[in-house]
Amino acid sequence: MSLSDVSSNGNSYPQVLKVATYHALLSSDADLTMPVAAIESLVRALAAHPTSTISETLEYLKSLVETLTASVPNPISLSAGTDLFQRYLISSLQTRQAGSSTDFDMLRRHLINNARLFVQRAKDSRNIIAGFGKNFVRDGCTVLTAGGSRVVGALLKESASRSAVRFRVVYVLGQSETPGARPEGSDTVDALRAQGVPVATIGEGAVAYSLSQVDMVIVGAEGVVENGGAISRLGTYQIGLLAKAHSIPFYVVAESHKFVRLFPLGQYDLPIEQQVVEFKVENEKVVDELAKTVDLTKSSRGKRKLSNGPHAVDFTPPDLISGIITESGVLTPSAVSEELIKIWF
Amino acid sequence: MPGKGFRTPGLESFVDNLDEFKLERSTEVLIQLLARRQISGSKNCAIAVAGLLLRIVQDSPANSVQDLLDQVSQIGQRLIAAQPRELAVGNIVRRVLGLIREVSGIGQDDEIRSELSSMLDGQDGLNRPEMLHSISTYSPLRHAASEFTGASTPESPQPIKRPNFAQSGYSSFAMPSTKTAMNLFGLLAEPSYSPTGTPPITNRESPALSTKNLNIIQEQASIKETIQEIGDGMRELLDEVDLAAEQISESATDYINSNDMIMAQGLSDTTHKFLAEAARKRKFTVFVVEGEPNEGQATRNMILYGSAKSPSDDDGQEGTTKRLVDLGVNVVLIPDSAIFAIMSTVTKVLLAPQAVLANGGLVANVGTSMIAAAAQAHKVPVLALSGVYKLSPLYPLDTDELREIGSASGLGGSVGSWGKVNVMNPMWDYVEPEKVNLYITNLGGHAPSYLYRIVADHYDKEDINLGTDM
Amino acid sequence: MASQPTTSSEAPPSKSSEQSKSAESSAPPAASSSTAPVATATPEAPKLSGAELKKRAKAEKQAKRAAAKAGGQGDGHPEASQPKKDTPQKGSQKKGQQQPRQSAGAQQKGKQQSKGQEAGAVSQAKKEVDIPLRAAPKSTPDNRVFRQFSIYRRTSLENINKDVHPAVLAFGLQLSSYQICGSTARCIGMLKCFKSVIRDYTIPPDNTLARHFIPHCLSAQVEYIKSARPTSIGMGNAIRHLKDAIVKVDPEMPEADAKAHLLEVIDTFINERIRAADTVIVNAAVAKIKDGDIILTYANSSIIKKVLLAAHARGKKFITIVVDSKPLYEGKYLVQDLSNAGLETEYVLVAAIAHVMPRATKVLLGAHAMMADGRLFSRIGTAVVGLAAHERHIPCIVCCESYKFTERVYVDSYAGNELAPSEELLPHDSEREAWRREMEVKPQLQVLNLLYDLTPAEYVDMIVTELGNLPPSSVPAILRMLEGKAA
Amino acid sequence: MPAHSQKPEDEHDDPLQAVILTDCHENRFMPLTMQTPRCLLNLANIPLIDYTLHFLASAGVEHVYIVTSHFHEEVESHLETAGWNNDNSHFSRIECIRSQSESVGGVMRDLDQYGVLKNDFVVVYGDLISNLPLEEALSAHKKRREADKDAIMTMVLRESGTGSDSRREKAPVFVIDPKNDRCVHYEDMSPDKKEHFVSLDPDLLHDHQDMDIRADLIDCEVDIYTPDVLALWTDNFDFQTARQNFLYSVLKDYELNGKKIFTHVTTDYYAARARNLREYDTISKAIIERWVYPWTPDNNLCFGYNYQMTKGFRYKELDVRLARSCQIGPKTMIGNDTSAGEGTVIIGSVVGRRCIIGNNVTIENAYIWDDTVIRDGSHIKQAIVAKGCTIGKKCIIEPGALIATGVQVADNTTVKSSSRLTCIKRKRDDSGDFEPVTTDTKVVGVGGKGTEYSPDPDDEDEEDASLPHGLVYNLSHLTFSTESFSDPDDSFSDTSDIDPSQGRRNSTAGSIISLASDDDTSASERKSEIAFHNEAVAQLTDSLAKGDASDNMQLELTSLRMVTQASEHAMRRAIVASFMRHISSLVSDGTSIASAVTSTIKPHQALLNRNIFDKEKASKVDQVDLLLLLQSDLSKRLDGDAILLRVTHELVNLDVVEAEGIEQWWNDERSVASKEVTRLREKTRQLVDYLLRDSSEDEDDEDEDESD
Repeated sequence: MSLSDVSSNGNSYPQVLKVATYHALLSSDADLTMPVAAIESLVRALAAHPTSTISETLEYLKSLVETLTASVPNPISLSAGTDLFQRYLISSLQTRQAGSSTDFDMLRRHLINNARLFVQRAKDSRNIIAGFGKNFVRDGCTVLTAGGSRVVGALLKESASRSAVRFRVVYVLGQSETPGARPEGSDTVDALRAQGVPVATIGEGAVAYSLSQVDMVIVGAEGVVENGGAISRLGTYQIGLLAKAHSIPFYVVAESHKFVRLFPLGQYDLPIEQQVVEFKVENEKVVDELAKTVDLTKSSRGKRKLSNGPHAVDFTPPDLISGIITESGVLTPSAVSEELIKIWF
Repeated sequence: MPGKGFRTPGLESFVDNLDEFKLERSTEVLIQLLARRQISGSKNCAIAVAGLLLRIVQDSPANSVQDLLDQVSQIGQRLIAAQPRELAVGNIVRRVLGLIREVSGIGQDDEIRSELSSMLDGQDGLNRPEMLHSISTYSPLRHAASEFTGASTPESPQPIKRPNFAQSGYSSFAMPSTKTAMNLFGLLAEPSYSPTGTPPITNRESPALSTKNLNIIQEQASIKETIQEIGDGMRELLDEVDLAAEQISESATDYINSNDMIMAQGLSDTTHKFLAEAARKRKFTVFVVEGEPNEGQATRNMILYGSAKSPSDDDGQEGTTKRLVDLGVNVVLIPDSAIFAIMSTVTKVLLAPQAVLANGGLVANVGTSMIAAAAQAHKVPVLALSGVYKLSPLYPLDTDELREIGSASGLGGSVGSWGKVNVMNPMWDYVEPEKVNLYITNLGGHAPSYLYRIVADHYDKEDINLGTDM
Repeated sequence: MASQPTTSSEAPPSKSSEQSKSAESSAPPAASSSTAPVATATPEAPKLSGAELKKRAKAEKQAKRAAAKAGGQGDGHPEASQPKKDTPQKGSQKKGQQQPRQSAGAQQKGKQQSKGQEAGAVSQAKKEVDIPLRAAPKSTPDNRVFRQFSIYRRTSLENINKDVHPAVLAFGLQLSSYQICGSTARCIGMLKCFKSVIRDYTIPPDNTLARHFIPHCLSAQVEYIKSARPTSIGMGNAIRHLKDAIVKVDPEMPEADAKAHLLEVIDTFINERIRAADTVIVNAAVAKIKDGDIILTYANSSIIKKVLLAAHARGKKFITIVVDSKPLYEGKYLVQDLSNAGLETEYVLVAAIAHVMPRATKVLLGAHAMMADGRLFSRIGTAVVGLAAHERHIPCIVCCESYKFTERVYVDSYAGNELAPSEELLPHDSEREAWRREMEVKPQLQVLNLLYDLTPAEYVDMIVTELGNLPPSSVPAILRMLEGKAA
Repeated sequence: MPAHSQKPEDEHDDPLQAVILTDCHENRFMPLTMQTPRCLLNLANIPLIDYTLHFLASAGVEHVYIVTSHFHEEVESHLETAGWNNDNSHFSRIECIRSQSESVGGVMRDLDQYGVLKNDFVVVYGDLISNLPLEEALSAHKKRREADKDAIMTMVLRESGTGSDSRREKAPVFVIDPKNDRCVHYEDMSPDKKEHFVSLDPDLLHDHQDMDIRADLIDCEVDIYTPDVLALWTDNFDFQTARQNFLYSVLKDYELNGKKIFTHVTTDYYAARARNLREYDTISKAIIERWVYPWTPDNNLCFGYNYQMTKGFRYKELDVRLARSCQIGPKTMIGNDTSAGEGTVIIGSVVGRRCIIGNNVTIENAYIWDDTVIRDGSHIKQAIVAKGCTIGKKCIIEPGALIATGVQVADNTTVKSSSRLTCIKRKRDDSGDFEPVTTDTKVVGVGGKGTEYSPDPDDEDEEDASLPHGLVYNLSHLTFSTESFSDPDDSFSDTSDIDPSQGRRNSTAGSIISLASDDDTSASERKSEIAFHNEAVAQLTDSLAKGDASDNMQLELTSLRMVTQASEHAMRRAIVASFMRHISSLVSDGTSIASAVTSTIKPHQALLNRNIFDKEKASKVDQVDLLLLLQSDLSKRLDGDAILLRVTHELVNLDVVEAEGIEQWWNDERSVASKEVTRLREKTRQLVDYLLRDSSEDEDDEDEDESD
């Protein structure tokens, strides 16, 4: 499709701008999470957009969000951000004497002025998590983790910084998709080793084998969904299953702004369509979906195709999760839904 | 004989002396009693602590609720330190703090928060803007304005001892309540009080300040009756602790049917009342697991005399409670080893936790986890009877640290007779949430997964990290 | 109140002994005849009734055993059981008074009657294998537990069959006092006694060993041993083995040779099925112990002790955690012996299993018997240990000589279990006294002291036998093999 | 104890009082106790006296009087700092009484003078560590007191398990009337005493139907006194010690004073006194292993401590800095602000506060007190390093060494085992204050500070030679087989071929020494052998006395044997020992040797036969062995030679031993191994010759295949 019909109100310039902004932001700042990037780009767009009335703004935002989600292969965690933003607008408008324009301007100004602050907060919340999440790592224990989650990385580094605690890490490294590139998480491994933490790196195949010497599993998540389950890098689900089988605690670490209003019933009930399981017969070549998804023009509304690339995710059901570590403490999966419910109702 | 004899210090002596000793002395004494385990058992601890705190509140010189809070939380932390594994102590302290906030409506007083957060920023690298945001669950007046009242300058009084998680077996448990709902928004909230110190928006600030000042004024005015009110609240709390067992037992008949085969882990006061109540309408059998080495004697006495003490050391006034056998219950005493053998005939298992944790797990006398496991293996429902005061807002990070390890001489023989053998006598067990089917509290029955909610309703977020380190 | 058990007990015996396992025709009359006087005797003198009850109980037991035995060898049974039926009757009269002084905690005259009653009540109760509806109001389901087994423990040498050999007498006492404990020790001990019995036995003129020995001599010993403590499965197998041999003895064979042959048979059984088996098992099991292992074991199994000591002797570095429990606290002996041998040991009670199991790397268990479906029948508490190990995926190894295998299959721990006197659970004499008094007046108060429990096959990962290491599932296969050998 | 029965006030009407004796004259801990009284030494990083005070506090004591002498000020200032005597403490009164007297007796008389102790009170020592509840004892005492004015005193005793630790140096024997717990006789039996018997006043025997004679009681000298006791002390001004003098004689002349003394025996609680270094060691271990719960480090009873326990009895305070590669072994305790470097290993040790431990240091079963510095690569094993010491690089502190406050050991120095270093000594003048010593570089190395401690001459005499000093020493000279109580001369028959100290060590296992030696299995086997032997001999002797059937004896024996897996040799030794003992006792009662022998052997030939398995074999090892055992056993006994003759003769008659057996024995060089055994067998010669002349044998196998 062409850019022009992306937005409802014809004015396409900001769209491109802000979609670009989004990617720019992501690439510019390594530890910026998708939801926050989304929020920030929304804010910027808002700033650029001289809307006056509330309804108009909301309308406009909606369209922005759509474009944005349309623009990325895997919009799950992104949508967490955008949803949050929209809900915040609405709810805070409601709490005020609704409609009074001064209030609205106030709010708008607040948002615009503090764009950086939000980002800052997001990063802070990661530190907070690291700050007390580290208490899960006890002296002499062995932690198994997987994927390139920055929160988990931060958490482990934080723990490593405490002399009182000596622990070991088993790091599950998937094979890197693009040959040559190091699998995600390698830098965390290096960082930990640099801090003197003994780290073992194993392939995804060796998880079950190594579990018997592991005391706990800590993984990150792209999104935490309504039933308390987690959507995370492909392979997390199986680790969860194995941990359960060995009755080893399985913790998911996620900032609360990654809570998504989503209720997947299973692996294939995610808003994205992944070609993880691909049946082939000889000399039938699979099109490299990944290449396509990256450029916008190819992408269609609704479900996006996504092959077993770095973005492939799976869904870990709540019954496998012992606790979700957020910046405001440990939540049982059951508590998550309440959280989300509160935002939306 | 003890009548005119000397009496070993304990709950009774403490309560008796509470009124005549100086407050400081009572505190010291209580701390020692807790440390020496001369007051033990969640109920006794709860009563003792509540008693002391009540006294503190009553004759506190505090001329502001804030002072009161500080005073209570300081003493509270020392009490917790004295017996960190007895979670009931901490629970009561937190309940009281929460109560004070509720009554005084100081729930959204920013000083505490800013001070608290500042301490958190400062020392733990934790800063949680959203915390400043949170409204006490107790706060009756949840006016939206509160959400904007920002702390201009945190004038922090004496720093509260920093929650040093490194050693603590616990971590705070999130309070999924309106406040955490807000903290999802924390990201986007008004920046006025953010550590990054973006200049606050002026015309937002003024009303906030005014409201705040207002608060303080009316505080000082009303401090006396506030304290009065708090006192009443605490008496209610005491009653709750006292009556928990009865209240729980009221629902007994909903859970126990005729010809049930119950397995009970020991015969705690609560369990006993529960079964006794059920026995009035139903005819059933209870297998009482003895609970050697630590609980055996008490259990046997409970069966035989209806009181944990044998009449000999209870000078003559046994039978205060009616024994189960007299109520027509079939009581079968079994040793711990027989659990698995018996379980195949058991229809329900009753546990009596020392403490219940926010994740739905529980801490109880040693052997409980074995029973729970056996029950699970036989698909027998496991019910845990627990007063709400046993319900702690803490999340078990390291289950080993929840466990009290007692003296090996409980296993008989003296040091020498064991030679080089390492003899261990753990006294408590931790039972994972998934092994418990139902919690029966004085509020009714709850699934383990729902306990977080009850925690949220009973504790104020500020108090959760209170001295968990010691 | 006190006479309650007796009154409710007229009917049961006859019907019970009908469906008492291998009962055959001759038993019931014997039993009921012996009970007849009791029924009348009971009301006026509770003291008597106690004694009477015991007597009847005993008589029945003997009748039943006679029956059971009859299965074993053809005729000659009636006259065998005849004398036995009345010896106890006069005897147990005395026994009423006798009992108290024998019982573990020294007790005074005051208790006699009640004492007798308790034993009586139980032994009478145990006859009702099913719960007759009639009894339902009085007896709630759990009584089933008690009705099944004999709690009868001979603690004295009063009024026993005159044929019982002195060696066997002494042995019996050691059994009932747990001085000889553990299925292997018991089995060897028994066989040794039998040897002296055989030695001192002379075939009466115009009779053959094959026909005379079992009914007139051996059975008396077996009865007595059983009366001291129910025989273990291993002992049962051993006895059967011996009986087979005896029956096979050629009538023509001169007495000396025959006896020599039997002694030989016994020796080979001890040496091959037990001693040699043990050494094989020990080697196999030791091979499974690696340096740095933390071995967890329960109670005190002779074979496990051998394994651990051997492993230590061969220089393996490992820690042993001994888990123990009421009523016998056997683990204390094990842990002491191990620690004396220089092993690093830890000791906890079974309640604390959740604390120690996570550290363990292997679980070693001894066996009382292996059921045909691969379940492990062993000291009470073993099941919990097995469960805990299973929960944490810690390999659970059972060491068991094949002579303890049995075709029998139980589904729960009640079947075939042994109920020990409840006093053994109570620490002090004073407390025992209090409970005993209480339990008389309150039948709904009970103390259950089972000695064994049944561990599900899935909790066991490996069984080490002299025939190799096998999964529980192939126990029946072994049984077949053994049958094959025997035949 | 229930409250309702009692108004709080009466606690103030008659408060429970207690006296703590902090004995001043103390050499066993020298030089550690030069400047600090023993009661202030740290045990598991807490001053001893605090345990005692907590013990009293938990018992509900309200007034405490601490009797001090030289170290009055130190004790007082400690009470100050530890907050015992501020007005919030549990004791409504706590007071230090200075007493010049050197003996308990003196102190008691002073107390009587002082006259503060109006009602019953508890007397303990300042080094008591115990968690036993006094309540029962107190109320029992009270009861008796009301019933009988003369029930003046109750001693609280603890039952030791077999081979308990706190029992090494003293073996008090209490004779107790089980009916009313009254103690009717006391005798102090120290193991080094040669005569091991209690002499009872015959009158006791008809005054009391049954009496327990107990040597298994650990006496921590926790007593409940009535004021009369003080009076009694004053009356008998010559009494010095509380037990040997006071208790012993008060009981002895009961007729005169009519005072009754009672005992209260507790089973499963802990009570011990740190009287010497080895007890210090065992108690520390006991505390770490939580025997004294709730007196455990992580209960932080004393103010200002914050220990946490992790798996394997590892205790750390909040602020302990450990390098990543540093290993903390089990049963270890480390105080605040202590840091340990890379590659350092600390096992089974107690390390105080503010210590600095370098890299690659090994500390094993040692006690490092506060503020000590240990430089890289040093090894410390089973030693005590007191406050503020410095151990240089690559030093080796050998087991048993004692390094007193302030000593500095230079690099690469080896401190010899059981040497005691100090850097101060008492001034020659009697001012009692101290002066620095001249450093002996041979001991502490060049650049070190301190020298070997030499006990002051005026202390020498008070040193009890038999008492051990160091942490490590050979216990053998202190040990006595349980049997030797009943019958001294038999203790030889064990020692003859087994060194009991070997066995003993295991029973003292847990003490430092055992760690050193226990790993060799030989020791443990011997241990079990001894165990078997003593057990068996005991069993057999009394069944002999009772005249049991030999069948039962055999069964007893075999069952016993199944437990201990004793060798056949051991069986025989047991039999021989018991038989011979029986015989000689008969003989000493005046029976003729001949009849004594026959009466003993004949009924039990079966038993003997069952333990001889070589009837068929050509070489009669077992028989020879039996005879040799006889020989060696009898060589210790009165006219053993005559008995030997009789016995051999009897044995041959009964065909227990065959002629070949005798022959082989006779020709066995072991039978002439030593002079007296040779002498012993002379009498038997003619018998042998006679036998060898006509070796007519008749077959008989008696129950032979009883063998296993």
